Amino acid sequence: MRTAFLQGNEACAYGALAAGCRFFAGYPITPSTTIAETMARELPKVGGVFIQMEDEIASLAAVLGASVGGLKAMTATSGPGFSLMQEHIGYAVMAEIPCVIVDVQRLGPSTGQPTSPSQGDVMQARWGTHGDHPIIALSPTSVRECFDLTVTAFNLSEKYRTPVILLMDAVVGHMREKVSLPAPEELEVIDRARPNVPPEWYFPYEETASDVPPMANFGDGFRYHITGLMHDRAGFPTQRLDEINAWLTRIFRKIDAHVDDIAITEAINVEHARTLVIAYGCTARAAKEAVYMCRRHRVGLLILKTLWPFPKDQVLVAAHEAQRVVVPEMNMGQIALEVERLVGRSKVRRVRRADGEMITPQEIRAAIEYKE
Amino acid sequence: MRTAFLQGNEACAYGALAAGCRFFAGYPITPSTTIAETMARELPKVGGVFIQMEDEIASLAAVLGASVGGLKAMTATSGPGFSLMQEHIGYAVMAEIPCVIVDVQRLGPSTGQPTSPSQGDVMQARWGTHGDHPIIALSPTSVRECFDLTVTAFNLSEKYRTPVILLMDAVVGHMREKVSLPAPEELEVIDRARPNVPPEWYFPYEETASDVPPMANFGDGFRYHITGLMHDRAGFPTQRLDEINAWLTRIFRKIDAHVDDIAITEAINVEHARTLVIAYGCTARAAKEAVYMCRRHRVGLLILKTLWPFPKDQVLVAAHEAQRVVVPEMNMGQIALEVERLVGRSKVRRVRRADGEMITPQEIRAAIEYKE
Amino acid sequence: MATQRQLIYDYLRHKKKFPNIWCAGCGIGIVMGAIIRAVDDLGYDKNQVAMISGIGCSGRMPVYLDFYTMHTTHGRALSFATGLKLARPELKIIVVMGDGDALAIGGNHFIHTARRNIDLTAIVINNATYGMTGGQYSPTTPQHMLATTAPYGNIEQDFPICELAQVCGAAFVARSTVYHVEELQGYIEQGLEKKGFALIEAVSYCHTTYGRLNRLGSAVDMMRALKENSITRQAAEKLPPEELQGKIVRGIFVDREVPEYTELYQKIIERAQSGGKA
Amino acid sequence: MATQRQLIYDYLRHKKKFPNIWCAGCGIGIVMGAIIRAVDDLGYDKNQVAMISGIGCSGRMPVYLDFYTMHTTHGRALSFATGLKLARPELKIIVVMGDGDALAIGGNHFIHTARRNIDLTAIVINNATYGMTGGQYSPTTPQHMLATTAPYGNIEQDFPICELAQVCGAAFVARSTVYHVEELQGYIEQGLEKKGFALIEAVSYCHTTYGRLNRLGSAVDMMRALKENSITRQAAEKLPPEELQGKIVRGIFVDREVPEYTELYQKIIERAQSGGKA
Amino acid sequence: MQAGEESQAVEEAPPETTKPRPKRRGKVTVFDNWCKGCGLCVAFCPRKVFELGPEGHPVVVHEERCTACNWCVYHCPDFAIVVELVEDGEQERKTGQAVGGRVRR
Amino acid sequence: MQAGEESQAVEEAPPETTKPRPKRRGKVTVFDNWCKGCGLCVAFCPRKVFELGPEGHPVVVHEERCTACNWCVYHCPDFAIVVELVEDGEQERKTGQAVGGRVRR
Amino acid sequence: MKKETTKPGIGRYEVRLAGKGGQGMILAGRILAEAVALYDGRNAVQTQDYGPEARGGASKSEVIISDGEIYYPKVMNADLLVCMSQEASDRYYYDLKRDGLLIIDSTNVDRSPTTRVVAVPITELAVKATGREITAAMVALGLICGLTKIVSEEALEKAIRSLVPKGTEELNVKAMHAGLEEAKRLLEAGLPISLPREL
Amino acid sequence: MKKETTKPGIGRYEVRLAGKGGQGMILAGRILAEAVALYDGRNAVQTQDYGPEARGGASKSEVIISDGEIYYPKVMNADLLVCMSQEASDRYYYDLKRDGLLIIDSTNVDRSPTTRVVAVPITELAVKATGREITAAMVALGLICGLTKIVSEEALEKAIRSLVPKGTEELNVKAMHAGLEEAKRLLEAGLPISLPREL
Ligand SMILES: Cc1ncc(C[n+]2csc(CCOP(=O)(O)OP(=O)(O)O)c2C)c(N)n1
Ligand SMILES: Cc1ncc(C[n+]2csc(CCOP(=O)(O)OP(=O)(O)O)c2C)c(N)n1
Ligand code: SF4
Ligand code: SF4
Ligand code: SF4
Ligand code: SF4
Ligand code: SF4
Ligand code: SF4
Ligand SMILES: [Mg+2]
Ligand SMILES: [Mg+2]
Repeated sequence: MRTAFLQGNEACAYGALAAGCRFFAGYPITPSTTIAETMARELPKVGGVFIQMEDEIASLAAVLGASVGGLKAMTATSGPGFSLMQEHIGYAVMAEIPCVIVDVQRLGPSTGQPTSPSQGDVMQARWGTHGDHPIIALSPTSVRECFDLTVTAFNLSEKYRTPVILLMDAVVGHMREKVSLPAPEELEVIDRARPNVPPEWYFPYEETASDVPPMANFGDGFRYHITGLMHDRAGFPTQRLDEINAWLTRIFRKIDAHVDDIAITEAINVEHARTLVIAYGCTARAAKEAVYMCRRHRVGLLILKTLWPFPKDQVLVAAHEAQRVVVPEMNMGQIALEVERLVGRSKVRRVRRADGEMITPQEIRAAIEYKE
Repeated sequence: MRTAFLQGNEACAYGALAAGCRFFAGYPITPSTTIAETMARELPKVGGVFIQMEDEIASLAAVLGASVGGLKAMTATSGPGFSLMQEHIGYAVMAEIPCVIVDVQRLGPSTGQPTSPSQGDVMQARWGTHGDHPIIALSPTSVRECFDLTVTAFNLSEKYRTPVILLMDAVVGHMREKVSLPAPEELEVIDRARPNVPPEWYFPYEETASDVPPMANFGDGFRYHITGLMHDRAGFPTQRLDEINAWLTRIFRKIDAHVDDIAITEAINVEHARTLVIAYGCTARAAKEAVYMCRRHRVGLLILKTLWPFPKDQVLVAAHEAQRVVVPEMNMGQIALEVERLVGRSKVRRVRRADGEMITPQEIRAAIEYKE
Repeated sequence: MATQRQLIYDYLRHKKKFPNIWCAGCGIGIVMGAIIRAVDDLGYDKNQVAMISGIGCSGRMPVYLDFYTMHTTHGRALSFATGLKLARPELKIIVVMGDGDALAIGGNHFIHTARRNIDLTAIVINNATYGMTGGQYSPTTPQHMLATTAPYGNIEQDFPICELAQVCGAAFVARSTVYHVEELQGYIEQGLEKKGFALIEAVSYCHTTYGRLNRLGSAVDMMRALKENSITRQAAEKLPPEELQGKIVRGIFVDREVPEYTELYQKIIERAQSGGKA
Repeated sequence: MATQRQLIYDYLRHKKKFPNIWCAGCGIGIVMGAIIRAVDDLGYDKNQVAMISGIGCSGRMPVYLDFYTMHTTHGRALSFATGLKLARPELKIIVVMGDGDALAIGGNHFIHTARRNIDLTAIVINNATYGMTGGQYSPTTPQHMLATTAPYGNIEQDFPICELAQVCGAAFVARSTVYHVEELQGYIEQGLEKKGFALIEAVSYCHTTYGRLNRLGSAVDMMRALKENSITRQAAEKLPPEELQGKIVRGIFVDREVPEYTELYQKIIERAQSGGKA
Repeated sequence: MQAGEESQAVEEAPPETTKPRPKRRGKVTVFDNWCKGCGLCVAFCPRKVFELGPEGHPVVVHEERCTACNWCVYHCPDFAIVVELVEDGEQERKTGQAVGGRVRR
Repeated sequence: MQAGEESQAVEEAPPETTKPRPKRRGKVTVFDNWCKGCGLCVAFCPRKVFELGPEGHPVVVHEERCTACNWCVYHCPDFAIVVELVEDGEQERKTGQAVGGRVRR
Repeated sequence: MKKETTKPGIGRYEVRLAGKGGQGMILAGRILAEAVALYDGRNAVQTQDYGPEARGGASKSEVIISDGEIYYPKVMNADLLVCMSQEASDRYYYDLKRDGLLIIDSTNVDRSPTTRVVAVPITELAVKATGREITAAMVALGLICGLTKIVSEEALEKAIRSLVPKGTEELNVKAMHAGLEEAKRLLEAGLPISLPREL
Repeated sequence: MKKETTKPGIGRYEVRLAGKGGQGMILAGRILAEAVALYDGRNAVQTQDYGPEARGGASKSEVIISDGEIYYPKVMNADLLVCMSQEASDRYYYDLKRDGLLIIDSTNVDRSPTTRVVAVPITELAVKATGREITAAMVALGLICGLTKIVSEEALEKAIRSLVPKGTEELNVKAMHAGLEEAKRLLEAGLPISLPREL
């Protein structure tokens, strides 16, 4: 346990290091840059590598190359860079390469307002790359969670051989808080499963009980093929429908069947709540303040730490008795869409704001107490 | 009227020319390339310009530059290129620059199966770029519609000063059909509104009755500023919340308040339908076949030609009496999410396929006739 | 030549946008002055001039100038400009970019635009860093120097911007510094008058980030360094390579006639319209 | 040297993947042969060799070779390779790219990778077109030639690949053709042995698209043209520029010692771990 | 460039000029509201016309020395200095014009 | 490159060799299942060992002329030709080895 | 732009032409469809499937012919299946209607999946007629025309002339006639062939 | 990882330091927060707002101090507002609590929005104490410390020493002391100042 007064971005970098991250490639962009700067300073100390690439496309490519070489690897960016990374997010999904992509959200679209916070990239994290694919995205609410969820992001990424997106926001990323960081031995760190068969028997995309085939690193004697094309279990391109379908269903199943493991939420007073607030990221802090303000009412709060896969069951349980579900977001309503789909449009009240200011507890309280 | 036997991609190119498109910048990618090739051959004949850029990012940038210069402009690509274009789609929204972006969808994610069709980019078209933004996306079901909807895409783009996405698929794009193309005088062609004030009085991002401010072209004597930053009505960067909010609400309102004008659907037997099929793109053709197969039942079909903004009212009306809504898609369920949100999850039956083969009428019929 | 007062009145969006956002002493403003004097000297009508920039400190220039101005995305200014030029061949288009903008994220557009030799005047304001984001190393940061992302010193070779533009096929290539602003202005004028792709590198070190991190002193000190560490091409040719280390070589690197893109395309249009081979 | 039979057995994924997907007579297979002979000649262990490619006809090569193989996205092979090299400096990494892959969409990574001088052996198979997508013009299509997207003839200058790599800072640069396959193999060997970024351009015109459109004859005719239209650097230096028009100049353009990236980074690690300045 | 070479020499000029009234003379105005006080003009004016004032802006203390060389005008990043040529016989506007880096056509 | 220069000359060699039995001799095998019939070997074999067969594949018609020069082996894009050096006295494996473009260290 | 249509797809005739990349099946499909649509005045839709990116192994072209509107553009149950390769024959046979017509190129297909088949050495006929294997696709078109009458001779010839590479028109038409003659021969021999019903 | 928490935010004290970019308000906020959190053992959260990309006009830093958990990290109603520029004063005054404390730098702010204000020539004091304008932020911190006691002198000094650029420690501490003394002077003069309630 080490107590420090840290920025969310720094905590994210330290979380990565604690999770075993040994490679960072990135391109500067406000408000994510301090993550890169911290990694540039700290990585060589632990024998890791930092490289600033020529753009965000190359950054994620280098991250994927390093991951294939066996290093836990990460990049960090913000909206415009995140848009540029979309093609390679799809590649990582297709080739099942673990990596962590941090998006410190700022106000968009386009260049927008680079120093203003936002939660505008939530749906992009889910749908930004072309073609059908599952994705994991986490969103921290505090500096400590920037650390914790970065560790979790690496763990999930290694466990499920998949890219994991850490959706921070400029508030959480630039905020400073006192945190106590866990000692290495207190942390659960997961490493990718490695093949335990001789190279001749190894199939990098095999069906396994866990739906996640072990991954051999380049350089370890397993000479296999990786491609962004639809491939068979050996990794070679295929056009056979049975092979394409097997891959596609496995890739979704490995996430969908483990939502319980992946979906992290924090529930406050949700039992018998007649009004449920669902929030995430920095907005969850406003929501917490608001919920405590309205303690006379039966108001519950569900904080989503995992945004994708969407914590469906937790939302359904928490909203069970709720007559109203309030969804505050620093965007025009993104997670609200998913909530509406699950609990019915008529119950949902959105509190939205996309001008770069945080939603205030008062605004959420007004929505909680609003009489239609 | 000119009768010809055309490919969908060719019809799209001819539609663009008929709509007044005089600039095309693109980068080859299967299955969109014949659009570029047709434009390369035909544009100079009408005094227009074709240029092959170094990548898709530059392609859309050049398109936006040309549009600012006053030419109607277009690019065409497929999944991987569409992912790369995302940043500039946001720029076009932000700077309100008309343009048409064709995505001939192929099987993804990543390189996927380049010659196989898919409808996997529907949600990406809506959410692919970072930050909150509205978007228009159309999807043709036939070669003739490739022509018509390209004209419509240009019209909407000019009318609303916004990028319009034409979501084709490899079936429709490569299919050949006999079509009768309308003569130029039969076509409605809309050009952007130009300022009718002297340059000193011109505000390129002013609030107007239509929510769409007139657009001056560079070179016409209106020396104004364009930026991807949040800007005031003169186009200059601003950090003032009132100005940011005014822009944001106008940009959404200009689309949302005109959904009636933008949302194009085709309804077949939807009155009193107890089962409603909702389909789009090439899958709509299978759905039509299926619906005619099941004529004994009260089965209706709503074909969505506009995917975004989602034709909410049309769907609600058509689904009014329906006990089941069948949504066949060549993806893992994308438009189905929106349908579920509107009509309730329990009513919706998805027919999904994402292996590069078309959904057959028989598969849709089975879903229509399925007894739970 | 118009007086400074007149230039300010004629070319700057002086009523609202000043003082500009740049740090005190930043050379970007000096380049801006050179540009308006060049345009004025050449007698261009403002309605004939567009300025396009990318993102970065230098990318903010268009806000201040009363041309058709467009502040695009990071790295892509040349591609936007290519589209605009093809749509409006009659416009004089000035593209202003930072070193990161032009050569890191925008490197590909840089080499391709030079290769196509399309009639644009590109000005790269080389401050040896990413100024806007606070001093990370850029493709022109000299080796061994510090940057926020190179806390142990930069290990990358830097791009020779002018040589790169030259090898790719640009028609005009020159380099000067903000200290030598009149020379710079002359190059800008030559670039504007050149039919084809003209690249002018304007060296203007960022004292706020690059300078501070590397303890290079104030804006005044760094301005003095530009004067003392630079040398003309002619003089450079006479020096042995060792003595050239760390020197900024100023001068015209290329000035040649290469068929220009929009003119070549015009011929295609003529051919197509007269029923030529498709 | 191993016999051909042995080479096939040792290096090709011969059991399942052959015959390959390339058109009859396509030179990509010839380059592949040169690569495996080079690796064999140098006595590398297969467990020490990775091959990374982009997308295109040439990008399909890794499927056939029994190394660590990775078929990445269009244009980005060098960036993936950079990450892998930094993670595994002990690997010999061969990057195979088409001309479009390396220089159109991938142009930025090309120049930056050369600039960083990271130890990779990059082979650009220059077929003067986008083969995989059916014959559009590429940044190496010679001016005036036809392409499906240049139905009136290409008006762009082509990139001098080797000069570009050289100006950016590559340690080894050479060009040959598939006709001169033994020469090519020699360059590949030299590139593999060079510590630093090595770029080998292998000219191998695509007869299926570029050849057909421009009526250049069969694969045999185009192979003959490689022989007849190429010339060594030494010979080229003696010719007047006019006579060099349209000639392929073969030879080594650069072979120099430049500090290599992973080695420089290793020094940073040592410095950081010994508490050096951060 | 010729002009550029010229200006390369300016800093070395004597701080205290012996000739109190140069042939070409300038009237120097500093706009404090645009000036950011970078000090470039103060440091580089070959005639040491400026001094840094208490508010951080340059103050014109020796206008009589000014030769209207325009160094400060061309190098002020903030367009905060205007130097007008004082008509003092024949060397008026024309001389002023010669300073621009005209393109040779 | 030396070897490359060598092969530049091969096509000009006489189609019908006068010496029926070259010193270095090769046993030539074509794998029809990999061969795509491009005709490169047929056109460029300096000794005209091949003819195009009815199935579109090269047929070895003059094996006796083969000098094991390996042109066909190195240039067949489909790895469909193997030429084995026939041991015919002393000029055996060693000669075959000399053909590779060895790097000079 | 909303409209109500109720006209169902009638008289639908489904053709699949399958072979390997380079055998010209895609062009053949296009010619057949264009002949029917532009010169015979019916409706036709043509679609195609081929390998990764530019070319590759299997390749097929499908043509749906009808007097009415055509909705589903792909073969559901083929009325006519032409297989120019063993692989195509093995793979696609199962899509054939019970009373559908199967034509195989016996030059390339050794094992026919059924005995209800018209086996013609199409490639061989092509080489005989024109000396060029690549014209086999035109022989196949001639055969189809002669056997099924879904396209008229005149329309087919026009379409061939307009779509084959300039300079090769005569060669290709010659190949088509070779196919037509073979069809005549077969019909005279009294083969049991199921013909389009409603056309 | 689910957990239930019910502990509400108590004893919340909200500080906003506002000025122009370059006045050091962001560093000041960080110092204040770190002093409170690391050396005084309370909780503190610090956030900041500044202009486009790297620098620019307005700049502000907010510090929330509490003995309990801090949820909302921004100022809702400021207990303490320090304004170093006219613009900041004009803009942020409305966020001040009715009984909140407003400190303005009278060197830079001419028009105060209210008379219930502590007007101190902060920049002038800084120049006097250290000769450097940039140390005004430290004077402000000293003032805050002396007037409100939300941070202890020792903690503040430690934090200053650990966060200012190496070599400038003494200078900055000197400036802080100038602020402290000014505070003492003001308190002795008996100013009506609302102090933190629960701290
Ligand atoms: C796609 C994208 N990536 C990163 C950024 C963040 N960014 C803004 S300016 C800049 C670099 C500026 O450096 P340079 O181009 O040299 O301009 P300077 O500020 O030095 O003038 C960066 C990386 C961005 N805006 N967009
Ligand atoms: C982002 C993206 N854009 C476009 C494509 C389509 N594409 C595939 S290969 C190729 C070009 C191939 O040309 P080259 O790199 O020269 O390789 P060749 O096929 O000629 O060997 C293109 C444009 C793609 N796969 N991804
Ligand atoms: S940060 Fe550097 S480049 Fe940017 S304005 Fe300041 S001095 Fe100029
Ligand atoms: S298309 Fe060209 S490059 Fe591609 S395999 Fe065929 S011949 Fe080779
Ligand atoms: S150069 Fe300009 S900004 Fe700098 S001190 Fe002088 S007048 Fe002020
Ligand atoms: S013009 Fe400016 S720089 Fe020149 S002498 Fe006068 S004040 Fe000094
Ligand atoms: S070179 Fe190879 S593929 Fe070509 S014909 Fe000869 S054996 Fe066949
Ligand atoms: S090795 Fe091949 S090319 Fe050489 S002579 Fe023998 S058959 Fe001919
Ligand atoms: Mg810079
Ligand atoms: Mg190529």
